[in-house]
Amino acid sequence: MNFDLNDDQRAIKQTAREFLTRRYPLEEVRRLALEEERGFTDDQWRELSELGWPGLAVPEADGGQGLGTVELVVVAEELGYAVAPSPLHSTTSAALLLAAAGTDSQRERALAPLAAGERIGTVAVWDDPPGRSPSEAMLAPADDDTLTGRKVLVPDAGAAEIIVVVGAGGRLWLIEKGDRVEVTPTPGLDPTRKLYALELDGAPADELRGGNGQTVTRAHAQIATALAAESVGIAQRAMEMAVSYAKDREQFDRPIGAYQAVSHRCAQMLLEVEGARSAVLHAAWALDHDPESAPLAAAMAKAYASDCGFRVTASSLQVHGGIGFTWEHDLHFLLKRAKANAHAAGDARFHRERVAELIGL
Amino acid sequence: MNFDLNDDQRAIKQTAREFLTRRYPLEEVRRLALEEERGFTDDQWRELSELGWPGLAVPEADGGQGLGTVELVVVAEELGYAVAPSPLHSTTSAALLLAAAGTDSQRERALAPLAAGERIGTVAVWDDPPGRSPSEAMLAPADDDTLTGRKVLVPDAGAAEIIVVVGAGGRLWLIEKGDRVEVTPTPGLDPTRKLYALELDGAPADELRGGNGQTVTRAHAQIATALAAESVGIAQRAMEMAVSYAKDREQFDRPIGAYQAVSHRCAQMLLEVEGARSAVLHAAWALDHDPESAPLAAAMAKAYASDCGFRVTASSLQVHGGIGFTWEHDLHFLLKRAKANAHAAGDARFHRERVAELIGL
Amino acid sequence: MDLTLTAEEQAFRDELRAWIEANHPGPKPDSDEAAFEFRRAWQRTVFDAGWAGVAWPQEYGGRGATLVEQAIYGEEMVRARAPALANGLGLAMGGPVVIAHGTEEQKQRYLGPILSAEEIWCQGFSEPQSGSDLASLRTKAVRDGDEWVVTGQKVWTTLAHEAKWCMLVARTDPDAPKHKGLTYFLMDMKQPGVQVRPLVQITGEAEFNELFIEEARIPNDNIVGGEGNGWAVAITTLAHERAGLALALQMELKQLLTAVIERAREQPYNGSTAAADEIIRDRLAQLYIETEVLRLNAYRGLTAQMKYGVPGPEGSLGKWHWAEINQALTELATEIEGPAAMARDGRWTYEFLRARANSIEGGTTEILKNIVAERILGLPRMR
Amino acid sequence: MDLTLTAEEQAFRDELRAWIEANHPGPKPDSDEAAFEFRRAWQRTVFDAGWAGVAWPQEYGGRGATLVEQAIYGEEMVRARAPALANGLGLAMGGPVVIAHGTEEQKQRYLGPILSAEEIWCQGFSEPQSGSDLASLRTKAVRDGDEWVVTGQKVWTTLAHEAKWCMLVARTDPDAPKHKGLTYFLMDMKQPGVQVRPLVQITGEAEFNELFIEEARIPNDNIVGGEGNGWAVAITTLAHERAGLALALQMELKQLLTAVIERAREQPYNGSTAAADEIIRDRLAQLYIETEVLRLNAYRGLTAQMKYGVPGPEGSLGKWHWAEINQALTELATEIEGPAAMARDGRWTYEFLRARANSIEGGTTEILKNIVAERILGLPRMR
Repeated sequence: MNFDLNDDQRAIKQTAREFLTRRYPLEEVRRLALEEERGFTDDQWRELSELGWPGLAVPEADGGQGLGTVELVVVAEELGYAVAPSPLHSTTSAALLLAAAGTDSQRERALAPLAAGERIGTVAVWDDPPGRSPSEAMLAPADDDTLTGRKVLVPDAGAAEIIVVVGAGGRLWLIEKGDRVEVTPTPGLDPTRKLYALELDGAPADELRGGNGQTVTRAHAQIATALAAESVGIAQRAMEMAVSYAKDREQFDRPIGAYQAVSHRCAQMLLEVEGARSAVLHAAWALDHDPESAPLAAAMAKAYASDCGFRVTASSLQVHGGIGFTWEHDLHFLLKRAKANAHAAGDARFHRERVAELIGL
Repeated sequence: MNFDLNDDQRAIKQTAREFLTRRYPLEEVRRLALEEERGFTDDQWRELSELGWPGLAVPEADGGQGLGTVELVVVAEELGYAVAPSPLHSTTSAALLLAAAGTDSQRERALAPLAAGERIGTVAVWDDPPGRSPSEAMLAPADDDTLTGRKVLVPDAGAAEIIVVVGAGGRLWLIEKGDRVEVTPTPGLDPTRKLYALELDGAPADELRGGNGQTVTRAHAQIATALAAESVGIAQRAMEMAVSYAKDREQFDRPIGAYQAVSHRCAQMLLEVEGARSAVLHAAWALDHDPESAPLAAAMAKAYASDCGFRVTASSLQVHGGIGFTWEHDLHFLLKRAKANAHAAGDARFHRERVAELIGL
Repeated sequence: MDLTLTAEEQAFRDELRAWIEANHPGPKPDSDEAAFEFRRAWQRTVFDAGWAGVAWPQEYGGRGATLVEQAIYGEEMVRARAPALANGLGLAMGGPVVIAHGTEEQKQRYLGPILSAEEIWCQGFSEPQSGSDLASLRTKAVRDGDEWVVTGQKVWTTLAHEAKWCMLVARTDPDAPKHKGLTYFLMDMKQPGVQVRPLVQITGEAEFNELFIEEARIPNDNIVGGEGNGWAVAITTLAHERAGLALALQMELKQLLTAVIERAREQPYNGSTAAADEIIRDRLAQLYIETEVLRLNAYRGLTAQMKYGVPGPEGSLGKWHWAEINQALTELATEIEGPAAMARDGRWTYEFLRARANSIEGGTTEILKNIVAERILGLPRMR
Repeated sequence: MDLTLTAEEQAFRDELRAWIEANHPGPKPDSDEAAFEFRRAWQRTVFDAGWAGVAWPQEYGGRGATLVEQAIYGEEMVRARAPALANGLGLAMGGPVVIAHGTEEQKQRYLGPILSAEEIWCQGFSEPQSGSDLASLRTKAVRDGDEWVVTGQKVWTTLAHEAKWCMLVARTDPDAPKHKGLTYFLMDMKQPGVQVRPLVQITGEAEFNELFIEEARIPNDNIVGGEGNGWAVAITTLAHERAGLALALQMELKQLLTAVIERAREQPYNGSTAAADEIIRDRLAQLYIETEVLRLNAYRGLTAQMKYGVPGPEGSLGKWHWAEINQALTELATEIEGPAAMARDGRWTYEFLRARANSIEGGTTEILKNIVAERILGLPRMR
């Protein structure tokens, strides 16, 4: 038993950290979030694609790197740590569902270009109005295999050309952006991941029929776990910022970190961040190696990391005091991403309900 | 508007504090709890009766003092503060229900002796097994107006001669202890209030038919509010003990109360104790003067004071460290009474559900 | 104990309620600037009718009402969703401080224009390096004949761009111990030495400003409470802020709570409504109780203040308790929204973000707990 | 990363599991004294089969197993609901300390009887005035030829009445600074100078004892780690305690959790069962998650310890996290019980009371948070 990254995984982590630190300093994050319409540049996407990240967990046969969920969450945590705005998670999500349920021709047509970073993808989960949980989607196709209806809160849909649509009963369709699909931006809580509404007006929909319930469930669990990993990175960053501020900032002639009201708050952050990281790593490993325990592990990871992400970033804001509440400070990008992540792919309560079911409550 | 005790109420409070401090020092509480079978002595009961406490809130026409619920909670808080073991709350509870629903003859036969302290009373709420809430009792009489069944967790039933039994649909019966009623002690969490099981084997039951839904609801609310007041007193005492210990106990060369981990904990106690006291006083006043808002006010008071009582006593134990966990320290009497009170007369969740209903959720 | 209003209090309430109903100016305009002018006009109307500064002495233009009547005033204004008065800080802090510490000349000069909103007030206490530790402030004032020359930086200054007067605490004696060398000034904001820069918050709004003070000049007559006495005067200001706050905040909170409850009744949730969901129901009920407890504590504090002249211990807990409830309530609101909370256009995402500052603004929760522990419970200072 | 057991680890587990199944002594007797003798006999059986001190070096009678195998050992014992070994403190703390700091003679003398439970060990660290602040302890030892004469009082001493040896820290140099003048002794409990008095807890049980030491005598040879070096040796003891604790505690917690879940499935609740109630369901799911997180953190810490020789940061959080979960779980259990929790005869009222000590015993949560903040996060000491 070895509950630690192996050398390859460590190397991936280090590369990601170095690359992201260089390319996504917080000034650049701010610029992308506030000034770039899609939240990223073509050059940035090309670089990410050259690193092989869009196809990281896609099978080699489909043009991906064929790595596992552990490698996926290693990169996702670093992306969270950098709060890097990028359509990577959206593209990965579409690719994972295609890999899980695409037919050979769908894989060739849509998955391979996603894995290569040639095209950007996303997944449209939420109806309008969105229900409580990602499994409440009601959209269903017409007899002529077209989709008509509205999907909301779709990340990166402005840039995405390949969209996997989730509908009633968990059915999945592949659509490509065209004239039967209207995309409108939605002002989002989290400016580092752009949201859109999709108006489908008889859009040709190609159902994904290549998988089964189990493969699709696994892909959803991978998506949720990757998002949880992002939140771990976000929380880690927010904690580091709090600790560093607590060491520097003096009030009443001593660093505020010398007061238990602050230092115990920071200790609590560590407890939650390390816990969330353990839960995410465990879920990722189970998704790769222990299919039986994987659904429970993933639900636990997303539930715990959702709460952790929000609580740690909010707690870091409290440590920062007034300055943490200002737009000019970078902390709010972390807080907003963490809060948005907490709601995406099923919130903590939804995943706790999954846990309750799975442990037979 | 005057949200403070008036002079008479202040005098009652002061008398109660002085009397209870003299008669119920913690050594005596311990002796009564651990050595007296019924938890009190005849002399003690006589003294309480001479103060007029059993009939405090009973109408003068029924031999009581005709005072209000505010006066009742003033005394109840002091009894809590003293953790005085006494059948007073049980007797008062029976008296309040008799006053609310007794016929003239029942009042004369049972209420007057209770009010005078000539007899001890109690209320049997819980079936065996007890449901979640005090309104789930299912006991119903036979055709010949006798009751057969088992009631559990009945306080002070060892000493009580007059027992008000709660049954299906909230119906109430007056029974007197006799050979059709077998009383067995139950080891209780809280040694300062003795619990018993009642085996009713065709006990002659005299239904209370003199009131209506409203008067009975009000009496139950008075009972819950009085119990909430007790918990306020308990929490107040536990807080004072914590604060005093935090000032005296030194670790790492300073009083532990100089550490925020301790001082902020104590501040939190104050917030909850003062809040619970406000809620109880408000409920008591509403029960006397504003029948429309009284049910909501009482539910809020019992919910908040239940949580406050447990949390503050538990928090005080943490401040005390190891010594607070020993039998020889008196704190556990407070903790146990607070926890038992939290469950009696409907727990916090039950009363929050009442609040939800009453505010139209 | 008597929680009903006296006949006088009822008469006061009825008269005020009728007046508001007859004079309510309707909803405020959308743009920030127009909204401010709207609120200024509203305050003028309130003032002309004799309802501004309800509890101020009549000789200075107030109504001489009791604290309970003042509370009724607040309740009624919130109840009718009347606009806030434009000169909030002048009314809540500036006026009371001048009444408590000002000279007769100062009272004559300043109080009237506060009430009529002719002159808006702002507060210059916090500095970038002095948040909770106010006494460490660095803005300095140097005497120059009949004037003082002030240089420094202030932050979290509400309405600075509209304000005529700033309640400014500055260091006049750099050699005195921290708390001793401070002086409380009224600084004219309309002078070249004062630059105002909006401070944008995480909500995207700019409620506050930074103040850059470069050799601004203040006449010696504008000192309140005497040279070197700034700490004591500032503490009075803060005491007035917190005493008034507990009541005002609970009223706003109650409105927010009502809105969340309404929202929960409408929001579809697992096949029913959010209000029917056991968990949301239980949490909302608890927040309802907490809000009531906050209100009751505030009124108990009021009674104590009327009886003993000083606010009781209950008052000091209000700000902290309010922050806790408001943060929990806005979090719950986003959970009721569900995934839609990811969008920025709804009310609740805004309220959620705004509430993050509650435990910081007007005294951090940590400082308030220190105050409760040390001043009410008598626990030793953490030094 | 690989969370499966290696072939060796599996073999270890299978062999152990089979052995336990074949040798499980059944339920323990009710009376305290009989239960202890039962556990002593069980340890003897375990020892004879070579399973005692799994991770101790083979030369001292251990099995030389890895830390993972030791964890498997713990999991399997709890899984099979095997009785606890009688000499818990000797195995978890006494042995490791002698191995780390003892002389070769001491190792030869003490380790064997620990493993066989022939000699039971207890711990004499805490004193009435020295709880969290261990270095302030007052028990003093004065040199007298080849012996030391010890006088003082110790508290929270588990198994003192059964113990042969006490790990005693006493002040040998009253003039040295607090942390310097301490020495770590092995004190023979069977002598007239040592009086043991049971310390009854709020549960009514007496798990612990007070030790009254009046001129007890200890040979100089019984010093571990050298005179004046007691603080460092004591810290080693506590580190061993906490490292082993995180794993052991999560295993017991898991069993308790399972019992609460079973209880919730049976308990009638608002017309269905407690397990179907949304609030209880959600809280139980959360506690399940927390318990898993505790377990995963413990295993991550184990990997770090095997790889880097020292426990990772995760390990230090375990005790505190466990206390929090266990207290929340036992509280929830009483809520599931409902009014029946007012009676003392049920299991849950006992568990609820017992759990109150979790955040105090073996290091208060406050001290553990200090340690995490200072030693892991590098925040300044609160001095």
